[in-house]
Amino acid sequence: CGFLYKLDIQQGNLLNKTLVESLKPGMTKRQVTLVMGSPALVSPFEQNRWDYISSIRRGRSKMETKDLTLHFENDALVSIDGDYFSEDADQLIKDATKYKRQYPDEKRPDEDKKKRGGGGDTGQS
Amino acid sequence: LETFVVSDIRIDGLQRINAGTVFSYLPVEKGDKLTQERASQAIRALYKTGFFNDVQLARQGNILVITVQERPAIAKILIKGNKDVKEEDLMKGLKDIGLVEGEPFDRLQLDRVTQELVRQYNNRGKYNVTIKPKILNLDRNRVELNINIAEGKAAAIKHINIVGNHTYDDGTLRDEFESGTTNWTSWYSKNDQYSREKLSGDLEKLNSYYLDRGYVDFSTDSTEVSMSPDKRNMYIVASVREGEIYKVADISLSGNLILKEDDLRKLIKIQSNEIFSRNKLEKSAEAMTAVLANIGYAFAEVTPVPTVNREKREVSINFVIAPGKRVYVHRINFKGNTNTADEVIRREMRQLEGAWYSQAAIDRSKIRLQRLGYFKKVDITTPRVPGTDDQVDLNVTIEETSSGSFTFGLGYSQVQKFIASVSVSQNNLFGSGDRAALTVSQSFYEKRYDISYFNPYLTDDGISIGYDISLRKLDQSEANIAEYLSDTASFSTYLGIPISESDTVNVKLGVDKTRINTFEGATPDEIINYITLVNKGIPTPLKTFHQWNTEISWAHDTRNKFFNPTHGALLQLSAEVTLPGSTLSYYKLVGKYTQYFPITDKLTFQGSATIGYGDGYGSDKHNFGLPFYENFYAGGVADVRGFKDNTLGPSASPFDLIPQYSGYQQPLGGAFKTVATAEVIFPTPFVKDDNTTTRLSAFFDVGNVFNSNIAQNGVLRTTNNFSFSDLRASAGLSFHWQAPVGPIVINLARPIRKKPGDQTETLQFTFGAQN
Amino acid sequence: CTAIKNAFKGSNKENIEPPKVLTEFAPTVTVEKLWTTGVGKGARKTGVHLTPAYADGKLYAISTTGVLEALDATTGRTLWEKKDKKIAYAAGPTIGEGLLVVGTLDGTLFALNPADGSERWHAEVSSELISAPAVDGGMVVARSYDGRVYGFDAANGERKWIFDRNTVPLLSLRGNSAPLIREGVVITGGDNGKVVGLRLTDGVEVWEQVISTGEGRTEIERLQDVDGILQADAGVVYAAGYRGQITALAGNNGRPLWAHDLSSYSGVAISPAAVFANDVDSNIWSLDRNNGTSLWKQDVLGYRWLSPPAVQGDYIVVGDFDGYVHWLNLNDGKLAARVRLTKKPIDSVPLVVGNTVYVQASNGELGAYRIAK
Amino acid sequence: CHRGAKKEEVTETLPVDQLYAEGKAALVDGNVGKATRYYKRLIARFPFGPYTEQSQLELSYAQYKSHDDDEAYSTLNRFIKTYPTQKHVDYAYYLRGVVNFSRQTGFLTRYVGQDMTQRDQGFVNQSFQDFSELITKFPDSRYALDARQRMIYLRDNMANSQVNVAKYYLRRGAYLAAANRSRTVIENYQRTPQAGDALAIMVMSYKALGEDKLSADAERVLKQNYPNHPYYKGNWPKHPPLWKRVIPFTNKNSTADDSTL
Repeated sequence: CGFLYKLDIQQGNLLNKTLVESLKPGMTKRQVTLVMGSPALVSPFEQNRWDYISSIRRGRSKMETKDLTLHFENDALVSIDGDYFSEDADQLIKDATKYKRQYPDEKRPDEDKKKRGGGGDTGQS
Repeated sequence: LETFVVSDIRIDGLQRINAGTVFSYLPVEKGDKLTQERASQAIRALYKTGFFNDVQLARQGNILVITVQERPAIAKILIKGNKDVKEEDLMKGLKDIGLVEGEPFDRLQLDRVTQELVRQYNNRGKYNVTIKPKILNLDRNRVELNINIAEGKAAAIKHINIVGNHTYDDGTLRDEFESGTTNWTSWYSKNDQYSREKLSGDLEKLNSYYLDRGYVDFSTDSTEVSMSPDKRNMYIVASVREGEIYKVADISLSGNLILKEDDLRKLIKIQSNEIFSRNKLEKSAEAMTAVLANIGYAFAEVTPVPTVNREKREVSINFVIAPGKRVYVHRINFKGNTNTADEVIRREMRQLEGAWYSQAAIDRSKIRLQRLGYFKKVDITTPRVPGTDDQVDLNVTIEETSSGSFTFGLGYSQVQKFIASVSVSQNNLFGSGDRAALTVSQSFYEKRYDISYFNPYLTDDGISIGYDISLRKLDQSEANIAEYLSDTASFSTYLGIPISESDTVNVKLGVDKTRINTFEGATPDEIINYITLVNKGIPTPLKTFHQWNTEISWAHDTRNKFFNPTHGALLQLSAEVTLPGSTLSYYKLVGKYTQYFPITDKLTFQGSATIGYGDGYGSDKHNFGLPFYENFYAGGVADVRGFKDNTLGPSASPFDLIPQYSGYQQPLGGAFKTVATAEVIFPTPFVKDDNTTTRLSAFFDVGNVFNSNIAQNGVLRTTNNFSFSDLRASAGLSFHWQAPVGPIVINLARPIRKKPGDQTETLQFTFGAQN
Repeated sequence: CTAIKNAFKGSNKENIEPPKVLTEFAPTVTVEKLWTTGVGKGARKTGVHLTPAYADGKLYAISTTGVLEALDATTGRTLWEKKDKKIAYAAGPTIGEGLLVVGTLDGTLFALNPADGSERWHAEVSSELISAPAVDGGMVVARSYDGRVYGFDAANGERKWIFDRNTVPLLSLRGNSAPLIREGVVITGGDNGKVVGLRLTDGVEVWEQVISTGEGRTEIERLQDVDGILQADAGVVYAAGYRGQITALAGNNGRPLWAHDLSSYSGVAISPAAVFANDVDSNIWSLDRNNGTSLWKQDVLGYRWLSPPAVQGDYIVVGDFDGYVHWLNLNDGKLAARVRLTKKPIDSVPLVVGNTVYVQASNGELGAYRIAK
Repeated sequence: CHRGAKKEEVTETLPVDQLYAEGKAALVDGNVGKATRYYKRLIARFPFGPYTEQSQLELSYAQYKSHDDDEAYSTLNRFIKTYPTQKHVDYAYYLRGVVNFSRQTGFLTRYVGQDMTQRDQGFVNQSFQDFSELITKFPDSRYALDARQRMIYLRDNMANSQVNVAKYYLRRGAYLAAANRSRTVIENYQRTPQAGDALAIMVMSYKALGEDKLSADAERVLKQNYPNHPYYKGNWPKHPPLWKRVIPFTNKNSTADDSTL
């Protein structure tokens, strides 16, 4: 029915335009990870193909998927093809406020003066 | 011991430990060449086992002879004289150091224990403590350990003095301090017990008190802690330098902003040429970090960097924003769910695996898990995934409460007097997340049989479905309502459809049959006439009403906690209307709005208003206004407190012909109800559970029930129309306790605005029964 | 006639030695009570020791409840008084250079006109002032609670110098040693177990001598304050420290002449031939002034938390926790007389003028007694 | 002295052999509380000798029987450290595994058939490691065979819990999460039936993400290893239809019941 609330299903990487443009063939896997972060999908059957895939289905609208595929040959980047969602600040804010009206003075329950470190008790690796 | 080839190994002095064990730890075997270096290795290995006080290596021909002296085993540990530190904690402390009955005893450990105990007592302000351990040697190489403790009394803080504070006097500065001088509450609050942590915490508060009011140069030069020679009184002196008040010059943002600058600037809580306040800086930085964490930058850090201009007494601030990498959630693991299924928890999570990290979604998930009502504690930690710098796991640790309740036996409620009831209810049936309840209850005036079932997740998107079958035989008069018997049987089923994160719409379809029988001379004429009117003028003591009804209700719930929330609101609107084919056609509208907001971090304000309105509709063949058995009532434990249940509002005309009934009033209820309450909730004294199970509040209630529609000589008339002067009011204290046996509510109420003839009650309570 | 009250009924719960019970004895000297009066409410709970000051027939006394009084020494009648609840007098008073100098708990040093108490000047210091300032050679020297020693010009209160290398450990005993001025050198004890000599004119350190070496694992075992009364006579300084030694030092270069192992928190008194001090267990010791050998030890007042002793003629005067004033014979320490001033502890040193002694208790009760010849 | 201790505590005076016999008898007829007390006093009073070793072992069994799992676990660890070469030490390793193994099959699983793969897996991993230590140290111990059986059951348990989550995410449309969960199953539990499910889920997830090539690779592997996987019969993984879920009391909330093979 028309007005049923559907949870946003978001998966995979959200990339930043300048970072993607700084990718150059010949980079090693280590360098790519430094620039782009870890790939969302690496198939167990193809180690040399990294997919920076991202899918988003907001509420009742259809799911869109974009995939930036990187191919390596003996640890050197060979080809980059496909498309990606680039980070759009306003959209991010809109998605987040769905869950949380910002109560200014309410401290997040498990947050105290601990180092941010993802809020986890095990510190930075 | 020059090197030689070991032909055989012999071990002397063994008692408890058998040779096999020693061989298994010994790094030397038969046939090895024993060098000096290997020998010392062997000795070290044997000492490491912790079994031996002494290990000697000797050579007889080519035989290696190891003489060992076993450490005595501890036969018994006795501790006397400990009051502050409980026995189990002491035993556990000893266990951690290795002093356990049956284990080998090491003298060195004993000194460490005594030292540790003295340090523990000093930390509690007991400086006159003396600890005397005694070791008794028993036979068979065993020892008995006696630890005698003389604790002495804790030193009390007698004098705290802050020197150099000209603008704010000692009193204001010290009221947030945890340490304080002895006063009448000290026996409980222990505020006069000195501890270094408490003091450093207090000095930090002093520091931020000044920094929050513009004193950028404020500094605590020195703090002296001293004690009287008899070690029973403590004196604390702190000397401070206030410095000047500074204003904020310009505010700039730098680093990788991610969001637009003016979005971030909206979060800054301090403006130029306002008085400098570190607290506002921190709050602004926290707000920005929170927004960045909400959109995936879990390790974002925002640091306000002040540059002080001493001449102009100004500080310009640059917020350096370091968002770090965008972070993704790798795995979501649940711990502690021995009864609840994984999916029941996972479906509440708003954060998905493989998605980017959203602190907002995580906080929302936590509230949803708490709202399920069958978890005592929900903790979420987000440790990094080793080997990556942009992935975290989400570990959700829950503590399950006994989600079911099996109450059998006696409940007592003001309304229903003694209730013998058997009720089995499970709000997490076998961990599947479904709610099921069976109630068979027999009370002074009511027989009730209900079965209800609710599945919150009929579909994965959270459409819920519920069923309710109940049979109720009710003698209304015992419930202080007019004198008649009602016998209802009803069945209803409803669907809950979430339309947003905090809004749900419920559609209910129900059928029920209500049989009313009245007693001439006891049931008020208004009711008897009404029934005769409905029965087309033929008076009858017995009347059955059939109806089909549907109800649409909308719930908007943004409360931040399940029990005792401090934020958010709960709005419930419902409209019930009977469908054609029912004996009477009427509709009932009910609206309830409750708003919570914190006054201080200890006090919460809760204001709520309820409005109910019902009336007949359609052709007058079925339209007899709102039937009396569907009337609203007011007054009672959970309504306008301080008045007997259901007694507010219009009542039947008294029977002057039957003397003993003369003063007796029979409330009829009404078709229009308005109730409003204002409550301030404060922490329950002497209870250390920070309001997770108890709730104490001061309340002010106002409300009443109006336009009761009655039949007089064949014609329908509504009496007691709404008027402000008829509103009743009361004030008092209310105590809620989620006891293991069930919710207990105790009200102490004093009616403020009442009219003669109102039946009031100062003490009202219910326990063990949902009233 | 003196009722004996054992105040420490619960002392074993306190895990402290119970005070010795006073026994009857025939007094060997008659003590005449001249007068008693109350000065404000004394030190209340601030742990400060208040002793009056005497100058040409007048006594000056203070109380931390904001009272400064001048009394006639012979009759105890109040001549004039200053009352202000907000000023917590705690240090002094000291008479000298025509000034009546007194310090307060919020770090203000007042120089007043002894005749009527009107203010000449006042100065600020960085922490509490709880030990009597010293006035001599045109200078007023005050010691603040954070260990600093200040030198002010007596004429106008202008600050001349500060000595601030007097470190204060994390935990110390309540109380500071009052500075002495002898031959242009300021002598004062620190909470760090040292006695230090400073030049009066510019506060430069002349000498420094360690009296007690506080070693130990816990803060309690490391307490080493030199808080008690110092004495200086004929170029020799006598000082005592907690968990330390009673030491005689040469006034000019601080070289130790002799030292005797005795832990005391209340300080020393001297007579022409001997040095007197009471140890932490309230036993009274008498040592020979030349070589520090002990002459006698009197433990009849054991664990009664005695005040610092004072020498009055041939007798030692000392107060105890129960408000009793005891006189002991100088040569053999025998009890000579006993009088009860009040029920509250007497913890500050009695003031001896001629053959009269003025004793101030912690609740502000002030009594004058004379030994009949 | 106060009257309470008039009857001298019998465990203080009994000689060692009688103390052991009484304790053993209590254990045999199920009085684990008495057995635990007797064994503890024996160990404290006679810290060495043949009886002590035996009673340490039986003490841990008594504690296990009285569901005092943490206590039993630490007693066993202490036994293994003190008597590493004792002839029954393999039993100690075995009992250590059983303590955690039985911890997770609580009361509800037996009577209500709660699917434990849906519950907290903390003790499952610990029990698995304890059993594997037994098998590596004492391959031919008489408990090795039973330990291996239990390990297989535990492995199956662990794999199932991963597959359940993968199925849930597949159903909700979080295809990347489903694919990643299946990947853990394929990498850690190769030859288990669940690996088949994981492969099938991976095929479906990749296809839903529009990764036809990857999906085809996965299908090829699935075809080779699990030719008759229900995936090929269509409508997999089966999820109770709406009309069935409407009936109250039927929802077990575990997708395990339609597990394959």
